[in-house]
Amino acid sequence: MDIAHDTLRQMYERMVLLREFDERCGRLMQENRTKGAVHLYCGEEAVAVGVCTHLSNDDYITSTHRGHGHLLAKGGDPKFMYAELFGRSSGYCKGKGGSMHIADLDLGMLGANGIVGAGPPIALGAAFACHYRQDGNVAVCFFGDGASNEGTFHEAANMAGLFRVPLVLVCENNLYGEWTKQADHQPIDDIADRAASYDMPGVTVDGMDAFAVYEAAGEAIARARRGEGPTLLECKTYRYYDHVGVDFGKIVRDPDEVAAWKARDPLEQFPRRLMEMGAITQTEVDRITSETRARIEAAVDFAEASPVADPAFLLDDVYTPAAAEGAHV
Amino acid sequence: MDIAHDTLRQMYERMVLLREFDERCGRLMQENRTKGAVHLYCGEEAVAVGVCTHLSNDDYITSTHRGHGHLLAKGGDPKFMYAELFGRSSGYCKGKGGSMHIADLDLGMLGANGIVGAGPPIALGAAFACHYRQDGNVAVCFFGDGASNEGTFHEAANMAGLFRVPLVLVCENNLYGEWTKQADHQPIDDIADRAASYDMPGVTVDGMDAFAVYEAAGEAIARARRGEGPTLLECKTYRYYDHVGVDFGKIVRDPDEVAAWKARDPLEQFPRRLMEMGAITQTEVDRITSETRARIEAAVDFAEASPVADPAFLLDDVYTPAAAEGAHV
Amino acid sequence: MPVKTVTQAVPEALSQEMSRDPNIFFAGEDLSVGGAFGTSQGLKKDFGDRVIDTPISESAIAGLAVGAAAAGLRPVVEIMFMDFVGVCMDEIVNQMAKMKYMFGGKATLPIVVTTAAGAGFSMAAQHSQSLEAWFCHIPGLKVVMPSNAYDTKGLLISAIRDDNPVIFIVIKRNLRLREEVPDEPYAIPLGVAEVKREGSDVTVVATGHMVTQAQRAADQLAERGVSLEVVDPRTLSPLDMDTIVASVQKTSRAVVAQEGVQFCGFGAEIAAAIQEQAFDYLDAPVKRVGAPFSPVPFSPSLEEAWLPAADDIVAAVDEILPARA
Amino acid sequence: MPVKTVTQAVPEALSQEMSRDPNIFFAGEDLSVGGAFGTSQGLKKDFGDRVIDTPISESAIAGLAVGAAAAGLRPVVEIMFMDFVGVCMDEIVNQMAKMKYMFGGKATLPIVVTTAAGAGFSMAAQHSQSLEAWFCHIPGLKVVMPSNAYDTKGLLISAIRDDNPVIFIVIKRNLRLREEVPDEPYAIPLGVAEVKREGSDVTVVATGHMVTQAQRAADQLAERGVSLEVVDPRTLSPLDMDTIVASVQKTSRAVVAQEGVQFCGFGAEIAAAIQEQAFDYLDAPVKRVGAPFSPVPFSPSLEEAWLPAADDIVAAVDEILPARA
Ligand SMILES: Cc1ncc(C[n+]2csc(CCOP(=O)(O)OP(=O)(O)O)c2C)c(N)n1
Ligand SMILES: Cc1ncc(C[n+]2csc(CCOP(=O)(O)OP(=O)(O)O)c2C)c(N)n1
Ligand SMILES: [Mg+2]
Ligand SMILES: [Mg+2]
Repeated sequence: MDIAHDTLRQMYERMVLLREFDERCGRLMQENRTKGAVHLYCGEEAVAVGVCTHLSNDDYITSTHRGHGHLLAKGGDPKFMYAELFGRSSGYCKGKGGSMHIADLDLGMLGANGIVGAGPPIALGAAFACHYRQDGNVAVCFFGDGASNEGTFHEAANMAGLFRVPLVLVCENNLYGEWTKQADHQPIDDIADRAASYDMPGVTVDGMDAFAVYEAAGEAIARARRGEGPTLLECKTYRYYDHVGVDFGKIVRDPDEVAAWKARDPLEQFPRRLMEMGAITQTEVDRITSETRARIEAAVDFAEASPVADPAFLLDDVYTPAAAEGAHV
Repeated sequence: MDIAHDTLRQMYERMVLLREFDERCGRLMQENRTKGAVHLYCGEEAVAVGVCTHLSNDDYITSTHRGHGHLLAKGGDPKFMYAELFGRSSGYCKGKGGSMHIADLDLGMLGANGIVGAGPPIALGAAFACHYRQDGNVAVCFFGDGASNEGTFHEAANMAGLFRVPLVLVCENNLYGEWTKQADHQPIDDIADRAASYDMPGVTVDGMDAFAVYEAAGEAIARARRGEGPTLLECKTYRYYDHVGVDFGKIVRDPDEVAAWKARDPLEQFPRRLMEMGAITQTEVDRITSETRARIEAAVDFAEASPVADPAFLLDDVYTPAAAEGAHV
Repeated sequence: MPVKTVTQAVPEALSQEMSRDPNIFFAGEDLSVGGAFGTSQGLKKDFGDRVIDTPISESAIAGLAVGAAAAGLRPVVEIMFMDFVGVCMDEIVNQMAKMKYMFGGKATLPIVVTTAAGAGFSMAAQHSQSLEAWFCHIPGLKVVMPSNAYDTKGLLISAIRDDNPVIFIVIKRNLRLREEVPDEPYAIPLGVAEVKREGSDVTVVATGHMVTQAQRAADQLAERGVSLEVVDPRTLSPLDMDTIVASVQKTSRAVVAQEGVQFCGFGAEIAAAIQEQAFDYLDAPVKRVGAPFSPVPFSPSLEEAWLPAADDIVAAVDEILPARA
Repeated sequence: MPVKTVTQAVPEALSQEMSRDPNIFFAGEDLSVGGAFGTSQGLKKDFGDRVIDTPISESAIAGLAVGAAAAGLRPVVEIMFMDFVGVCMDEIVNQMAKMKYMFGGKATLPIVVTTAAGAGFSMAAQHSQSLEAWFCHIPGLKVVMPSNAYDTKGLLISAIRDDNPVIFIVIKRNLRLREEVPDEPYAIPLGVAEVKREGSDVTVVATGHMVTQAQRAADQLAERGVSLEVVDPRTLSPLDMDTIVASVQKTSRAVVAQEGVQFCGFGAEIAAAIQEQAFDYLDAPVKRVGAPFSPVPFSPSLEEAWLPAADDIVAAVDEILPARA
């Protein structure tokens, strides 16, 4: 696949943004400056970015508890994200959602989700809306290897295959659901094999390789846009930190396993290949890193300077108020 | 496969019992003598009998809303079944369950079930118990093509494949879920294809052919008893009456389709083959039919002569009373 | 005015709203053939692809509604029997009900979930429940339970026009109730109770089919000179306590009647709220009528004993009537 | 006596019961590493294959319990956060709770479902709920919610020994409460409330963490000469109304405090039942303290405002105290 160098550079920039954002999150947690459960995406950046580069704001994604990377890849602004994590009224969700529900519908991002497996049916619905309107838009559902054992995945995949809606089911197989290994939670190696049950293509790619993800996602999304139905795309990847937080329970994985995956760090292999291709220079890489870090710091500052969510608004946003009397009649 | 003639004759007897039982149910409903929702098994007898002939009372089955055939195949007594359908205290469930919850735990029959897809997790649990005790017993889960789209099937199949418990998932694919055709509820033809998702063998057989079912079920059950894990066995079959009742909503299927399936009626082809093999004579066939009909009439009489469930016992059986004080301590 | 049943009122409301707004679609099991209760009767013919038969996958059905609504459509989805909500509570309660709040208000989810509740047909423990209390406990949902055909049409139209998720509960025993129902569309506002019968001695707050039972009890008691006021909340959440409290202030006595299991049922909320808000007016405890603490039995003899009915309301009223000379 | 936390009491009870009865097994997500809340800490080492890590498949977990129990085992299964029950309500409510009744009594289902409820950790709308009212509404289930470490151990042992399905709810904010807890096994009977503090002016019926808050309120009010009696039902279903009514007969005033959303919450049942059973003793309406009608917000500032606390109990008590000279 021939990818424009501009696109590649933008992808790299995004990946750096995802990494720096969550690294900073980790430190904020360790400094006890943010509260609640935060699940870091570090290590998995090639997936969200490889996929979302194909999407516009009119396309939809659903995310998981590990959602920062998905929102950023879809164009999320770190300012409003940190503000959310700090529980500020300037946050994406006015401080009501936090990390596990971070969302921006204007970007087509239908929310991080605290319920494992909740995404597929919701993404099915968004894809159904695209199909209903025949507007050429698509929905992408990110979900984990663990989530692939929830009944919701199966129900949504079956319905998507049946209705041939423009849905791409992206399984982020990071080999663990919490602290349980894939081999201890399902008796198969490639989750993409489950596609056959729903008459859709199943594709497995190296999720550490942004090229591979970009290419496979591009095909699946184009297929969906053409009205040819859903695809199950499995990306084998790895999370660098603990399931929740940085080193939540000090439950450690095999250090050799961790090292082997880190050796293929997308944030290293991707720019290396871009440099080999002449798509980017070391100077640009350095600039991107330093500019991103500055942006992150500014975003954290913005967040901390924002007013804390005011209990006066606690009961707002539960319901949409009725339209003016008779508006519908 | 070489099957003892005795076994074959018993299978045929059982199949006649299933058929006559539900034909009589249909008439009782039409005469408005029984109440509630009753789902007739007529047409599908080769499945329940082909499978359950391999089971003893120490093996477990779970059933569906269409459960009479399963209970009879597992050894259920028509007397207590009709009594249940008539809401009598002498019924299997003292009139508390009715057709949709008919059960006899003494026979290892864990109940008909009003919730589509409820069976697989329960059967998983029973299979788990056999596995836990290593007692060589197995669990069989009967479920429909429609049920194969419920998330519970997927979750239970995954866990069964993972834990390698002695479970046989028997899909009674009668081509319809209520009035919706298989092609309109799932994008695949052979539900057995879903087995690959859970690392278990998937086998499709002609569910109108008791030999084929007996043989395939025998292999799956033997495999389970040997500790080699679960199997998904799909039996293509057909129900002769409406989804519920006899001609509930007068929603008719293509008459050619109905005729084509009835031409392969298990109650005709099976005895024909037995006669060809010399395993049974026409006289025996006639005797079986007339004896079964007499048994059915006697059972209906027993039921109608039994006392109606007494409201004095309405609140019994909600809880198991505490064991004698200190019994566990 | 034409007389229609509840079963007719539902597809009529749906049809008129679907004609008005192309963003409305209706999805559920076997809808093409009218659905299990006739709630989609005739709609497939008129609305084609906007009436969708789904696989038996309630989680995906409810989730489909959430995603489609978030993406701008106005889904109506059917969960055939209310008892089946157990398989899709997460989508309704954790997703549909909470998305707007969790997203700081940015989502608008105009969804109607229709479902049929109640016993009375020997359908046994898994096809007879009234689980409205579960949904009322969840902020973000509205819960509507009409008691007759006129209200069914008007409330369903309002539910569809509402920009929030609404659980719309039809009661199986009400399906054949018939009443004058205008042909043209009309909206009955959500959150407004109605006094179905005026009276002076005891207020009976009744929901769903218990409104019919309360009317029967009122007829019986009228013969003995006792006057019941029957209040039907119609919308259970948000609940119009003002109308209820005003009635109790007048009568000083109240009975709350629901079909579901009494313990932790919706009636507990009403009873608790009445005594909180009208304590000084009450001359007797607020009595509850509801089902006993068992699953719904199959046998007609047992089910009849299980079902709360007019007699139970009469008995409750008798318990709190002042002793007569 | 050794001092232990709630987090320690749970695996201790499990371990002692598992040693006693080989038919008990414990299944759930990530139990090998102690579970998300430490409720299985140390058990894998001692009980090997009897402690089972499951896939993330709550329907199958709960269904596994049903089938295994029907086949003669005594399952204990964990649904990590109470909020997740939405994905397995059918197995708990339609299967586990009803199988015995539907089968005319023939099934015995000795199952414990453990789960962690409650807010207070900025876990937001889907990891903070208290949904006990849902389960209490369902005949066939028992529901236990201990408020301290001593009760946790004794009640969990009883729950495991009970021959019925028991929903055993630990409250996240209670996990670190520490108390003297005997090393040897002991059983606290299900269905028996306890007066946690004797008093004479107002009865506070409090569940779960609200018992701690009620004690704080009692301390505060004691300084003003107001004496609270704190009653902890401990088992929510079956509910020991006798102890509650006896207390109210003494004090003539009652406040019911729960952490969950107030509307249609468990407190509504207690309030409704108190006024039904002790109407003539009441000098003031039964007041309820519970969470406001919104999902649980994430931001610590909002969550603190959302959470019912000692102050709310004090305010409720003040509302119903007789005016003082
Ligand atoms: C229904 C449900 N069950 C369990 C959990 C607890 N939980 C949160 S994340 C997680 C693991 C998810 O694993 P996976 O889907 O592989 O995603 P990953 O964390 O690896 O990105 C679990 C069990 C939950 N949030 N929701
Ligand atoms: C959870 C749930 N959804 C829907 C229903 C209503 N229902 C009862 S039987 C049935 C069709 C089941 O089809 P299938 O599994 O193929 O079994 P069959 O009736 O063909 O034997 C449906 C939709 C139900 N009982 N439970
Ligand atoms: Mg994972
Ligand atoms: Mg079928």
